[in-house]
Amino acid sequence: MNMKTSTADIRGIATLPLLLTAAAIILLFLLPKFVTSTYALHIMILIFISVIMGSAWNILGGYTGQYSVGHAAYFGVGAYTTKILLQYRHIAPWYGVWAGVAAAVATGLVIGSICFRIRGPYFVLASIAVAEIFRVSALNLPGLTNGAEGILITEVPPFKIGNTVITDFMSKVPFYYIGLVIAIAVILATRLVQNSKLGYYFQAIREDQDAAHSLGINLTLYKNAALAISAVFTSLAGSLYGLYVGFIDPGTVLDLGLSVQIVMTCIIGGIGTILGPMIGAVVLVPFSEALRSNMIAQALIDSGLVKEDSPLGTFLKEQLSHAHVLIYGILLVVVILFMPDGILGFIRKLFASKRKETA
Amino acid sequence: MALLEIRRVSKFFGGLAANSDISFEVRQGMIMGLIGPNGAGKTTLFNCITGYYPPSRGEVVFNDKRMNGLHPDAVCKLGMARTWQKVRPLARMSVVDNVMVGALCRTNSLTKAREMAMEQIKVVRLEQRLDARAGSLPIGERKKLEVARVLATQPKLLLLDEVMGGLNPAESEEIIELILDVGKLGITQMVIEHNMRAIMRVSDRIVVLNSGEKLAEGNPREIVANKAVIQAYLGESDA
Amino acid sequence: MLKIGNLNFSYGDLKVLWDVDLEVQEGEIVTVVGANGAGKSTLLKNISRLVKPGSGSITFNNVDITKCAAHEVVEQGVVQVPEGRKIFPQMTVIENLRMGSFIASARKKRDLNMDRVFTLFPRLKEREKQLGGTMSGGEQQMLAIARGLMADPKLLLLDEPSLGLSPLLVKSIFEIIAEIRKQGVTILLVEQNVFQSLRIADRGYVLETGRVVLKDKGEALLNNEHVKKAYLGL
Amino acid sequence: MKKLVALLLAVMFVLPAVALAGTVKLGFINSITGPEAPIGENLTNGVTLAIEDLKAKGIDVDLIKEDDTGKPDKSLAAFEKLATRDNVVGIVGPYTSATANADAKLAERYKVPLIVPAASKEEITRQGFKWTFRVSGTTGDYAGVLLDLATTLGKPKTMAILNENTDFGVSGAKSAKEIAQKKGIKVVFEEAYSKGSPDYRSTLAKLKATNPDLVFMVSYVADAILLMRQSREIGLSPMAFLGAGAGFSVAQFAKEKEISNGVFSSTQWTEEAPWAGSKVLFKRYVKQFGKPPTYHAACAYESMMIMGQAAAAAGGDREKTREALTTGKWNGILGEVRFQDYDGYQNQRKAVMLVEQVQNGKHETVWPLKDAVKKPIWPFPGWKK
Amino acid sequence: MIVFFQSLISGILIGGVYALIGIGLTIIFGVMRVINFAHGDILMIGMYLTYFLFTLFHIDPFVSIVITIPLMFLFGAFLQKVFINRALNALPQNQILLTIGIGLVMSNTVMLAFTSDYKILTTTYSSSSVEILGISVSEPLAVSFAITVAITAALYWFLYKTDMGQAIRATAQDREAAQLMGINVKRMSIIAFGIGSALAGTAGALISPTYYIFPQVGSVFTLKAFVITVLGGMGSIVGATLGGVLIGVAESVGGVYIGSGWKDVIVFVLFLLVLLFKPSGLLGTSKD
Repeated sequence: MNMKTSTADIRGIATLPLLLTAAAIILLFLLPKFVTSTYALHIMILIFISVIMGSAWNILGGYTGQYSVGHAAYFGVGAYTTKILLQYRHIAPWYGVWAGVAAAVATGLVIGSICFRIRGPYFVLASIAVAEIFRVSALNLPGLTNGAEGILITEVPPFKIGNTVITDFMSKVPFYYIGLVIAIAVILATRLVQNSKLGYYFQAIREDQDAAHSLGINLTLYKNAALAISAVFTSLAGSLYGLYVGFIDPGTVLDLGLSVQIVMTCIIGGIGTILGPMIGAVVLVPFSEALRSNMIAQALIDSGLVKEDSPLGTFLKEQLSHAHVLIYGILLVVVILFMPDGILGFIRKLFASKRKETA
Repeated sequence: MALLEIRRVSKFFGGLAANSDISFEVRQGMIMGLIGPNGAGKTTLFNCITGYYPPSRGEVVFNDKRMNGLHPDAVCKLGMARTWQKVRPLARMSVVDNVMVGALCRTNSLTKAREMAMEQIKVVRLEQRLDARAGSLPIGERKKLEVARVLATQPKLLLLDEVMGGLNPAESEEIIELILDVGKLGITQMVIEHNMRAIMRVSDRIVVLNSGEKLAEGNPREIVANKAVIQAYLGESDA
Repeated sequence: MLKIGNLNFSYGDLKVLWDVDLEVQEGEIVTVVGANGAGKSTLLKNISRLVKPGSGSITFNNVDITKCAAHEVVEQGVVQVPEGRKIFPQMTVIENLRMGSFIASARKKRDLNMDRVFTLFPRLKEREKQLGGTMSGGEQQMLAIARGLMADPKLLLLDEPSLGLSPLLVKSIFEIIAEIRKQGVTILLVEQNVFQSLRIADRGYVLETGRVVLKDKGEALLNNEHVKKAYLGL
Repeated sequence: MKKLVALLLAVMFVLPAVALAGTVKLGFINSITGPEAPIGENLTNGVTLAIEDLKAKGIDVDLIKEDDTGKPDKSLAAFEKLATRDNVVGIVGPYTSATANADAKLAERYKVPLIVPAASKEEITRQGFKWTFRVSGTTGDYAGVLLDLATTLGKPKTMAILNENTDFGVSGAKSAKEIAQKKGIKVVFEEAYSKGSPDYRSTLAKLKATNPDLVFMVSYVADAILLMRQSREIGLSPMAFLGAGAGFSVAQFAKEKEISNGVFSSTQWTEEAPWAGSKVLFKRYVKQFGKPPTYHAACAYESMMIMGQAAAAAGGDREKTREALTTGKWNGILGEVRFQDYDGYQNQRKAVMLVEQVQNGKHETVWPLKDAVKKPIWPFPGWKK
Repeated sequence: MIVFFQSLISGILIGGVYALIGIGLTIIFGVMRVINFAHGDILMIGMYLTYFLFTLFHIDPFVSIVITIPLMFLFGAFLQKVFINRALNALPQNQILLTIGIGLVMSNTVMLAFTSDYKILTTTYSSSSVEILGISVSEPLAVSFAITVAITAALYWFLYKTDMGQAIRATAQDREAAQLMGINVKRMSIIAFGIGSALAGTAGALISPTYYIFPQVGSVFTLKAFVITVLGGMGSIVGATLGGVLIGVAESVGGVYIGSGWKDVIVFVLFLLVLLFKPSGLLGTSKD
């Protein structure tokens, strides 16, 4: 489906989507000027991180068909490298981030050489196993990672060019812009991939590995290429998270739950499309935040739909926040059973059937 | 000049010999037919030639280069491309994209690849279906798509595995024409086929396999007259 | 006995069967020939309900089997020996045969039928403890047919029983099929081996790209010019 | 539906919450769900009791509870929301060391007073922060009081340390090692185990082979019970079992008397703690929530009491609240609480630690001797067959 | 040396329970080709069931399996019929996420109902042991090992000697051929999922007296179950039995000589090695 759009794009870039995209980007760049709520910015930063992770995974999982459920490994390697260099070697994150990227790519190539020999469900299990090995190793190598205690940084050193301080990282705004820029970069990268030989080869591998092989596609090379691109951005997301949140430990940045969450962002949005991970992130991050802080219950009560002192109101107020993971689980089950192509696929189908009706 | 030489190739699975001690050569520019009853080891031989299996014994020499141990992608790059008995369209990609994947073997430019792809799509006459999803094509068009896709890799030697399987006589006729056209372009071909009439028409030379062994080799006339072949292939001598 | 009327079937966008009409009378051997991919196996899969039925009717002894589940079709007495044998590889010969008589009606006659298939295929008796997956192609084909017979079928559907077998074996398989018919089992045979299969058939159908293009007596089809050209390469 | 969505967006991004007149608005961050939730529940309950008592004192608290599921990023989001959207005067929480560490940074940035009730990792109050206060004792306090007891009652020469490899376990073990070495006790065995393994027998067998005088363990309750059960199985019988708070000081542990009798554990508060109101609070808690409280509940209770009073006195001003916390002195169920700067700590309460020993299936306060209810049993009497 | 044998023995005993978990998963995978990520959570349900039977009705955990087995069977059959069955033809990654979702729903429902408190089931024999040649053998573990052996034997008998059992194996080996034998494969799937769940539940019951119970306990076992199943060869029951014991021993012995924090790494490295060099598993025979 996406190939079809790309065919059109090469012949002549459609103007309307381009204008809309430009408008959206400009709006996002101006947003911090109008929105002063740091809480809103915080949510936006989390959304950016989620978009970066989802889009990065999408290149490997959505386009190349290699469903890694171990992407926390690259996230964690990025976060740890940057922070270890900052904390123990006093290397500014501006450089450390790239060391993180290099480390994540190197990790990816090692993992790839192991896991890409395996196909299908076994690949999924192998990717989980590798990520778990990373997590447990990080726990058990306190000399390197400070083990279970994790690494806490209190200040990110200011970013300077020459002697001019560009930003001192004291507010959310620099993180907002960094997140936005990386998110745009990963989306741009996805587009570039989609409209290049790489993209064709990735999709060929996804559709049929043997056929792809027979058409002169070096499977190992191209799968690793997809993984490398994916690892670069996942690692950047990890570094950004580490610097922004300030604290990392194996239980947060190398967790299996994180890997699942990355995949979920894509599946819920729509796999193998540029928009999918964005939709997934924009839906999931605020939704889970709203559930966590019990805003849904509060909103229901404030809107007058549910009376606060009614049994339902009390129940919602008391229980709904406890139940957020439960609701998350239910959402997952529902999406997979009833919208296997994600929200994007569901909307497309809806439009397609409407068009048929009117026609 | 021999473009492809099969030298005493054997392939074992467990204890079973799927190919044993097969030798023959395919000369530049010819169309070689490969026939034999089901299970005779034709597809296994294709797999050994194109790098899907390493031969257990013997050598495959293509263009004076020993091919043993090369992977399918390297084999394709060297100019030997195959189709699949059971077609393998890249289902969620369009027809033109499918063929472009083949063409990208020779170029890095999408524009160039698109041109090359269009050329081959014309050869197989699928111009009408450019943007259709490959997975939605009927069987006959899928087979053509597969031929176009391998042609786009610009092979010196094309290996066709039952491209007429499942086609009606009219469609088969189109494929026969296609094979002959491709032959005229100077591309050497090796064709596995069940359709006897077709194989007799297109082949310059035929190798017959039976139970993994080479039973006979010769031009179509010789093969039709060969007692052993009739016995093995048509079932009984009184056919 | 079996009546197929106006059967149409598609795999997704791909239409495989077009208005197929076909009939099998009790006691007959009916052969459906056609090239690889003509829709022969799909036809059998429709009868056995391995796929969701397309439009059209399939009745067996006046029971509409398009409404049955796959296992209920077997309970009606319609048993298929599938293409590629599909032996249970990790089960012994005996276990495979026992599975053949899984349905309640056949379970009662298990011992009787076991004797019957062992007389038909003495080779299986010799190998009764061997795992299905370790047997040769010919033995597997025998086992597949024997397993089908264990279900005590009224109508036996055979999908390409000669596939991948040596000429000698092919010959004996067809002899056995003829023998089975003599024992009172009606047979619907699907084959690429046009010559052998039409020779033992009472009637035959030629299927091309999902359509029935010819139907006639077996011998008559063998002598049909179109059949000769298209399938026998003569 | 549209109305609801619009409202939800409004709630999330735009509307700053309106403060009610006459009340003080406070935040509470806790692990309500997630793996730490069982202990988190104690904190929630403790805070609930504190709110009641504050009300009795005429201080109406508008409390906003936030769940951080034990994860630092979620905790930051919660802090962010409380500090910038809900505009609370002060925040109590979060529970775990990892989340507390993350939130302390934000407290500094947003200048919101934060009282950490129960996290014991030393670093939290060693970063030069002005806005983070800690009621809880540190890991060093836990180990220190136990080794004081051990060296007073006996002459142990060697010690084995077994801890879970979590933030809490590792920092506890680290402090224990430092203090042991200071006191001239040789650490002959150190191992961090992965939480949640059903079988520690082989590890314990290895520990037993080093024949230590003291066995020092840092674990939550489930593993604490498992470790003691399996110690009994393999017949590990040192001079004393020392448990650093947490799992070893929970009633559930004491109830398993076959395996818990004789085990020492350090704690910040007990029913018999020598401070006003301890017994009363204990009873009230049991009555209201149907189970006995841990010291976490008491720490959370006291933290909220302090925050509530300080904030009310400061009239809802954050800076003034901070000043009140820095200079103030409170007397509650944890005895006298002052936030002091010492030994590299800032705004840290010098915790008075207690040691309990399980005797007949009940935690009895045995140390310091002046506050002891029962006499400590020393050395470990061995396993009953 | 004592330390070595001690760890070997406890590894084997724990391994017996692991085997039970692995066999359950392998049967489910064999018949349905679905990787069940909710397996550990099913085990968790079994643990809670055992716990409440013990605390409310004072039924000994080892006796209560008589109740646990049929109840867990029904529960598994229900899960299969209502959820898994709808995704039988879905992409494997979607199936994985579906079962992850089901697992989340299960563990969080339990948490809402019973809080996330650790529940400890203390029997009179929870910490009893007998000493044999200087090695202590945990009594409850030994008993559960014996029960495991008995259940495994009974399962073998069922799968190899009864028509129903053979039909399940047949469905696992070739679903389509099984349909042609008149086997109702949908029913077999339900039964297989039921058996898998019953085995997981039983494993939960058997470790309850020596372990602890909380809503998230399942995740520990889900990952282990995969390793065991792949190690033995997906779908191979003998393999899963062997794999379980092997993992038990590897954890136990590796924990002593490499460090108990590294247990999981040892297990996962073993897992990757098998995937790489013998992808069909130690006892697997499938060609691909």
